[in-house]
Amino acid sequence: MISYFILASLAAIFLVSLPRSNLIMNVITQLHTLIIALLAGYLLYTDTATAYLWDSNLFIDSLSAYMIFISGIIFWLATVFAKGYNESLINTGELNPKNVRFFYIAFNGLLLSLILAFSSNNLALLWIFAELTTILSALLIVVLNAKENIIAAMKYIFITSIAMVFSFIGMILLFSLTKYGYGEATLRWDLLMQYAEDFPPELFIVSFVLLFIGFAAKSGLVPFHIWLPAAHSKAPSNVSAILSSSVISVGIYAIIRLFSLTRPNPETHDFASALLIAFGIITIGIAAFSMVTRTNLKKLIAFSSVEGMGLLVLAIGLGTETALFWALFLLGAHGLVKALMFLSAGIIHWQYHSDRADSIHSLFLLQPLAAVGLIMGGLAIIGTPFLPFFVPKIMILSQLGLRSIPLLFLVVLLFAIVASAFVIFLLRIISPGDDLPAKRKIPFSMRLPVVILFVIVLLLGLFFPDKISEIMQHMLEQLGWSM
Amino acid sequence: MISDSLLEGALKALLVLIVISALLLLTRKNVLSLFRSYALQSLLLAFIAVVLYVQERKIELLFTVVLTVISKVILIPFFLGRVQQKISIKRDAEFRYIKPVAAVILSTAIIVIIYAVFAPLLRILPVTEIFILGSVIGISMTFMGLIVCYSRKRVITKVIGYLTMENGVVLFGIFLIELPFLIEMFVIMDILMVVMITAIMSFGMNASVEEFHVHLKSLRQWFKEEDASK
Amino acid sequence: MINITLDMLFILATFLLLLAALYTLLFLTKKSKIVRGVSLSVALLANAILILISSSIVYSGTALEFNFNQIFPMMGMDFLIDRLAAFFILAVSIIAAAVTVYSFHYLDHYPQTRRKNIHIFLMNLFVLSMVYVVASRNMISFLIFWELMSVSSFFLVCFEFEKAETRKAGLFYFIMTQLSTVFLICAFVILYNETGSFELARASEMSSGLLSMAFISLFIGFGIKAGIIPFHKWLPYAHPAAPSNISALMSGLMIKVALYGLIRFLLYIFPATYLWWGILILIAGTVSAFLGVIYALKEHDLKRLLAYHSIENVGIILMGIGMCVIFTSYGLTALAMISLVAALFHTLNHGLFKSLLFLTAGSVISETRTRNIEEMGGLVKRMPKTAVLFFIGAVSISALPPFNGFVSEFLLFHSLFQSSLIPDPIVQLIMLVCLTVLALTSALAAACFVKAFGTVFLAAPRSEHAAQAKEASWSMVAGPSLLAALCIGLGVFSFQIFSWIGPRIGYSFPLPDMLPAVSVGAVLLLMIVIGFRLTDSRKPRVSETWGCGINSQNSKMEYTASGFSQPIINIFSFIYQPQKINKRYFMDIQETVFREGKVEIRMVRFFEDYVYLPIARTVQRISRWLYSQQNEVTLDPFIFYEFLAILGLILLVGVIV
Amino acid sequence: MSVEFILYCLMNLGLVIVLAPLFISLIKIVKASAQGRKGPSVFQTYRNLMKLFKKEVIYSSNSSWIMRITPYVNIICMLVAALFVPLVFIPGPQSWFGNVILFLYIFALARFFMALAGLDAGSTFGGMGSSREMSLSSLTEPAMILVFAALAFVYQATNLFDIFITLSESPLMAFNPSLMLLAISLFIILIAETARIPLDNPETHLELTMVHEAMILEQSGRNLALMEMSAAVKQLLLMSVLINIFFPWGNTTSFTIPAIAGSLVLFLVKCILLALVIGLFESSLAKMRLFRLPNLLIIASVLAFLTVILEVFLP
Repeated sequence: MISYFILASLAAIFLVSLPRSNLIMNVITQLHTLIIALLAGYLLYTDTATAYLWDSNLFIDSLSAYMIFISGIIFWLATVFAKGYNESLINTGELNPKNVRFFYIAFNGLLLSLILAFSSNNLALLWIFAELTTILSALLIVVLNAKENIIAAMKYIFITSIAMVFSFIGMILLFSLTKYGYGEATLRWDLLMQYAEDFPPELFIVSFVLLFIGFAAKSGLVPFHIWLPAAHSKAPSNVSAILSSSVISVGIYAIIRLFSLTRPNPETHDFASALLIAFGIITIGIAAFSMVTRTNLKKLIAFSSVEGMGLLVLAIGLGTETALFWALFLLGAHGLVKALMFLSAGIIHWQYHSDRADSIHSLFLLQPLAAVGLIMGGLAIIGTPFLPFFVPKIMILSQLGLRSIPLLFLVVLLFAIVASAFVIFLLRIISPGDDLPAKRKIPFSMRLPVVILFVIVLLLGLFFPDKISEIMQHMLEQLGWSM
Repeated sequence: MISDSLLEGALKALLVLIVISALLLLTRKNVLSLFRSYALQSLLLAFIAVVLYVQERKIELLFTVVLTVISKVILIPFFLGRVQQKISIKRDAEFRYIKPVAAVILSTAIIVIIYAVFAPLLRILPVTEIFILGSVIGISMTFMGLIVCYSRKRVITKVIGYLTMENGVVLFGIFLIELPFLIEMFVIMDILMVVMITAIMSFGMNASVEEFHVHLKSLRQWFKEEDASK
Repeated sequence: MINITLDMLFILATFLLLLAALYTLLFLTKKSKIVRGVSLSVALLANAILILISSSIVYSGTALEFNFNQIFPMMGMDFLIDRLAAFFILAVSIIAAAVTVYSFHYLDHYPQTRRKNIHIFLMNLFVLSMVYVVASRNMISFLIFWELMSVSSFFLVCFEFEKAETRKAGLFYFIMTQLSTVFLICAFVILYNETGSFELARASEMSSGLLSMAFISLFIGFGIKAGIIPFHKWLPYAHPAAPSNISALMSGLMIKVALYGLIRFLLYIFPATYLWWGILILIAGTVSAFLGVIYALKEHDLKRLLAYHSIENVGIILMGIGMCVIFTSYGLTALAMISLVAALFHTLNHGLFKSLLFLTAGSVISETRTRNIEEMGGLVKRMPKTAVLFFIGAVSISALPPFNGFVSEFLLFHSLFQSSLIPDPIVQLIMLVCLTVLALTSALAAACFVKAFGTVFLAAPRSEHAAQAKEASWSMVAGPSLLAALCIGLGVFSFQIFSWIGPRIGYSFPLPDMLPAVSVGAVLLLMIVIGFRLTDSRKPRVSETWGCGINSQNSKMEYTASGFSQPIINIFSFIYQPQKINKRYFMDIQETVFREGKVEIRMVRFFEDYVYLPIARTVQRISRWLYSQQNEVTLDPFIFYEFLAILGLILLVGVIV
Repeated sequence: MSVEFILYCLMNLGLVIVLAPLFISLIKIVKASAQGRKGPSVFQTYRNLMKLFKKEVIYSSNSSWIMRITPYVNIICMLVAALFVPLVFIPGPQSWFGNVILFLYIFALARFFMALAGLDAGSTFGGMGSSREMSLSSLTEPAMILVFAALAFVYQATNLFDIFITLSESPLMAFNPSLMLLAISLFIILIAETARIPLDNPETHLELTMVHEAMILEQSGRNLALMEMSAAVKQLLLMSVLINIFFPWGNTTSFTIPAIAGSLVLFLVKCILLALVIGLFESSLAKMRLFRLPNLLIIASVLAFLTVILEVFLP
């Protein structure tokens, strides 16, 4: 099964790297992403048991399929969006036409490395592919020729790579643990899950913390988050969408897997859970306060991604079945909502040639679709009922309440600050300005993804089919939260 | 056969040399000499691996030696040298947050701290004292590389810092356990990519980030956002 | 059998309301007024059905149960409408019906079609969410509809978002709403922790500390939404900014839904209530009532004045709730019931007359195009029907007999008079102080409405627009008329109504019978009028009266609203704290050449200046600081932080392990 | 509803209408003789009223229906309120009338209309009067409520009929010393509510002092007569509340002609004495500045509050 994924991706990369027109490259990428999404969706729908490939170094279980599925969808939508958006970037001179091919190669390559990361059965491979996603994302950021993009990419590469080095130390420790415990050294997830019970807790804690540092940086947790707003705000909007929804999920994915390793071992589990909760709350706090005075739309959304990651880590750290269930759901929902917001931001950029609040105004008059998309995304993020964040938030908060009421209060207060920050910003950009610029027509290819995401987000909030809950339960089972 | 104590002595000597090379990286101002120090450090790493091979006879260690020599002693310094020629930076004399002398003192402190934290933990594993020392020095080197990353201005120096961190990890790895060849291979490739890309980007940036900043200052509009906040 | 049909009917009614909402979305860009007309008619029908159902439940007391778990499986949508809920639904649907009628023509003077349609959509959604908040049986669905209510009302407040003032109001409202949700969630989670379920049912024993914590959170949470001082500050901003039909709904209903929540939790969920809670609520209520009216007196913005009166009346309702808790803790259940009924009845009454006032104020404002009462005047001749309706509202809110406002305040006075039955002298004295303040409040309210009615409607018009004002269209008279009729009916026939409903609840209420006094008055009036007609048949002459020596009076000579409230402001200057601000600007730095100067006298806005703004500024300062920390162009600081963080983590691990 | 009760109503109404103007003139006479003047005749107020009833009504062209209905509302309010205070005969416990709170709020209703009428014509004086009236009354009202709350505390009743019945059964209850404080409060309230010195000056039409007079400045003819009449009725009602609570002897509960005649005489005597006190009190004081008045009213409230404290802590 996995081989299909890899073959499709490799074929796409190959085809894109041959000299072709922009349109054909776009179509190939669309096909590629759609195939990936459909395959993963099929896997999810049929609940296929874990599949192994390549000496069991790669595998796909429900969690992997879920992550690939979400990434596939968002990559597809971002590709559709890219068709019109890239043209506009070329027109304004932000994108060099020579770089378009480079863009599509990196784009497809990023999806491939994400698939490999999500489906590696080996911590070391995950580490490597996670690093690869960093590099490819950095390339996608520098595809725009502004010097600022280079700085942003540098921040991204340095901060995450440095943290990943420490992760590697943790990995070596874990590796040696298995060797001395079981004779045969391994980093395979499935074997680690079996062995984890008997690891000496002290060393396990150390290796967990070191591993966590790397993946925390990858998912943009405070204090390793600083690359995230920089990179996400400088990248083209469709790239920001995939960065914010898929690429940072790699970190969370790894954290979920690592955390589920600690579960059989109470001492480690308690420590890990406290660590994650602490990081989650600090992240939410810093992100919330940082959002209040933001004047750059994409930075604002990026910070809300940081906040979302904080919430996810917090939920994972709580470690109860309910919390994890909703964290998994939230992981997907967060991706979709973020994609919606970044793509709307892309439309706004196309209209105003800027992401900054002081140049955006009269949004409702000029780009109602983008306004509605942003408002919808904002509403979803602040946890409005009938949108996908509401129930997960309440459930996670109720689990937090079981742990500590003051922390609960703190977190809810921080959420209120986040919500206010959104409203402050949105009210600013819909207000009338001095002069009304000409309304620019948005191409259909840019409108379609926003509409699709809008509908998905709305439906996901309104209806919660049993199938989804079944899939989530399945994932939990595979992670060791046996029912 | 070479006696164990001799090997142990050699290991100790190499470890001390490696620490010295890391300290050199913290203090040297000439960019070319930084590269040379890095190549030297990598070579020392290879020697350590050879010594360990002599001691333990594990074929994976030889792989490590070969990979290290090819990538870190030859390829990367050569590549960095090319980049340095193009951007024509000779010296990196500015330090931030910490002066070289203080950095040396801090590094010593870090070695002590890491020893205090890790040594008792590592003793859980069935390893000898020299291995523990090696691992501790490995982790400390990672931190020293990190210090290089934030205390030096030029991006090219930061890359050296990152590479030092990487060397630290390899040191830690070869003392504690050997990774499968494949993984090692991948990691090296990965690091090559990182180095290449950052180097190319720093090339794109022409100079240090700061000078860049000065250029950009003239384009006020880029920094409106900053002004608004003040 | 009858039960099944009732809940089907209820679902049908709410479904109709939803349909009415969605219908406008379907024809979003249609210019025709018919779209909104259809939607509003359907909503009116739905409200009528709701009135019937809820009044039958209030009368019979048989609860209604249903759920939507098939449609929304993970949300726990269970609903239960008992007598208390039905009472609130009754209030909601009556007022919503009147507002719906009013809205047929109210929006005509706004140009934006799409926005108007969205407005109607949101309005119906708003009413729907209020109905379901009250009907919720479970904290999750309570929260869902609570949030829906907040969000829809937030958008409604932002209707005229082009105005900076509206945006400010919207922001203020939104932040306070979020804060209210913060506290609610905390309280809900505390209860969930203790009981293990989100069900809104009587909780089993809880430790008193946690219980008090839950109470405090709930009190603050609901208090923010209800506009209790010191959490009131959003109210005088949001109500004026919103279109008047929305102000009517918000002031008449939404803040009542918050009070419903408080009552529901205090009396139906908490396993016990404590005396100090009652005292806290009573004092909070008294302070709100007093300061609300005090702030209202200085207002010249008609809708803001009404908004402050909402704070006052919420205070009065809270006093009733507080008395109820106090009496309950002494075991005086009959008195507790009277206080509770006083609170509930005042809730309904305030909803009626406040909506009436907001709606008529809306008519006036859309004619005169200003909210400043100093620019109105003389409207009693130009908008006679609106004037009469406003007058009825003014008399009711001033708690004058025989209108409904008096009846509920009477019940409250009565229960405060019973302080002699309480054994604790301190509590007695607190109650007496509250009694005095309540009397002061109602007298000041009367003064304030003399000012409001007098300045808006009486004497000669003070501006061009006021002089050319025309009577509002039929729907804008018909809607408020319904409310006005209820204001009179519930006042005059209060004794009869209560003696009819009392036995069904099992309590009797010591109301004075207003009917004999009214009929005696009517008979006497008839006698006097007939007597005059018989003795003197001359028609009264209309002419210029004495104008202090000036031939013809003009409107500049009239007594202004600020002049009217001046003595009271003077008497209570220790609360208003008028400040003189003297600003001078110079041409040069040495301050020798004077450019311009500004002197103003302003009242200290205590809560804004000393509570809200400092908090907001602190948040902003932290945010700015974080911003500047994170906005560096260079990499070094971030790698430095990373270094510190990692070293710190390793040290932490070393210490712990 | 018994015949007795109907007769009570008619009698109370009749007495109030007949006696009210009398005490207006009486106080004037007392004041005049205190100043060494002769003063008007006892029937002067009756004559004034008769003359006004014959005069034509003139409305300002600015004025509206408020101006037209206010005199009627006022007099009706006062007459309905008159049913709440048994002057000489108490027909037994009543549920229809007599509630203290309703009694006070009927006055408030009348005042509300009067203040609006002051604003109606748009003249500066009217507005000034309304403004002052509403400001002062907002302080009088809590004082009154407090006084009656204190009474409710003492007599455990909120109905004037019940209080009077309790008193007529055991008149010695009125000797409660703390009630003296209440009597003082009620007296101050009486002064305030009837627009007398030091709060107001009913004699003059001066800008500085006018409160009540300013409001009715625009009224004319029989409307003015109705307003004057209502003021007189209000004064009498408040006086009789004061008298019947603090000097309750003589009130009868039996409906026989001798008993009623006896109590009527006693009532007249008590009223005349009170009028004397009011007149002397007025003559001995100067008009206070407007913004010193709150202090006086606060004193009234404090005294009532003291009563309650005495009752609460020394039962």
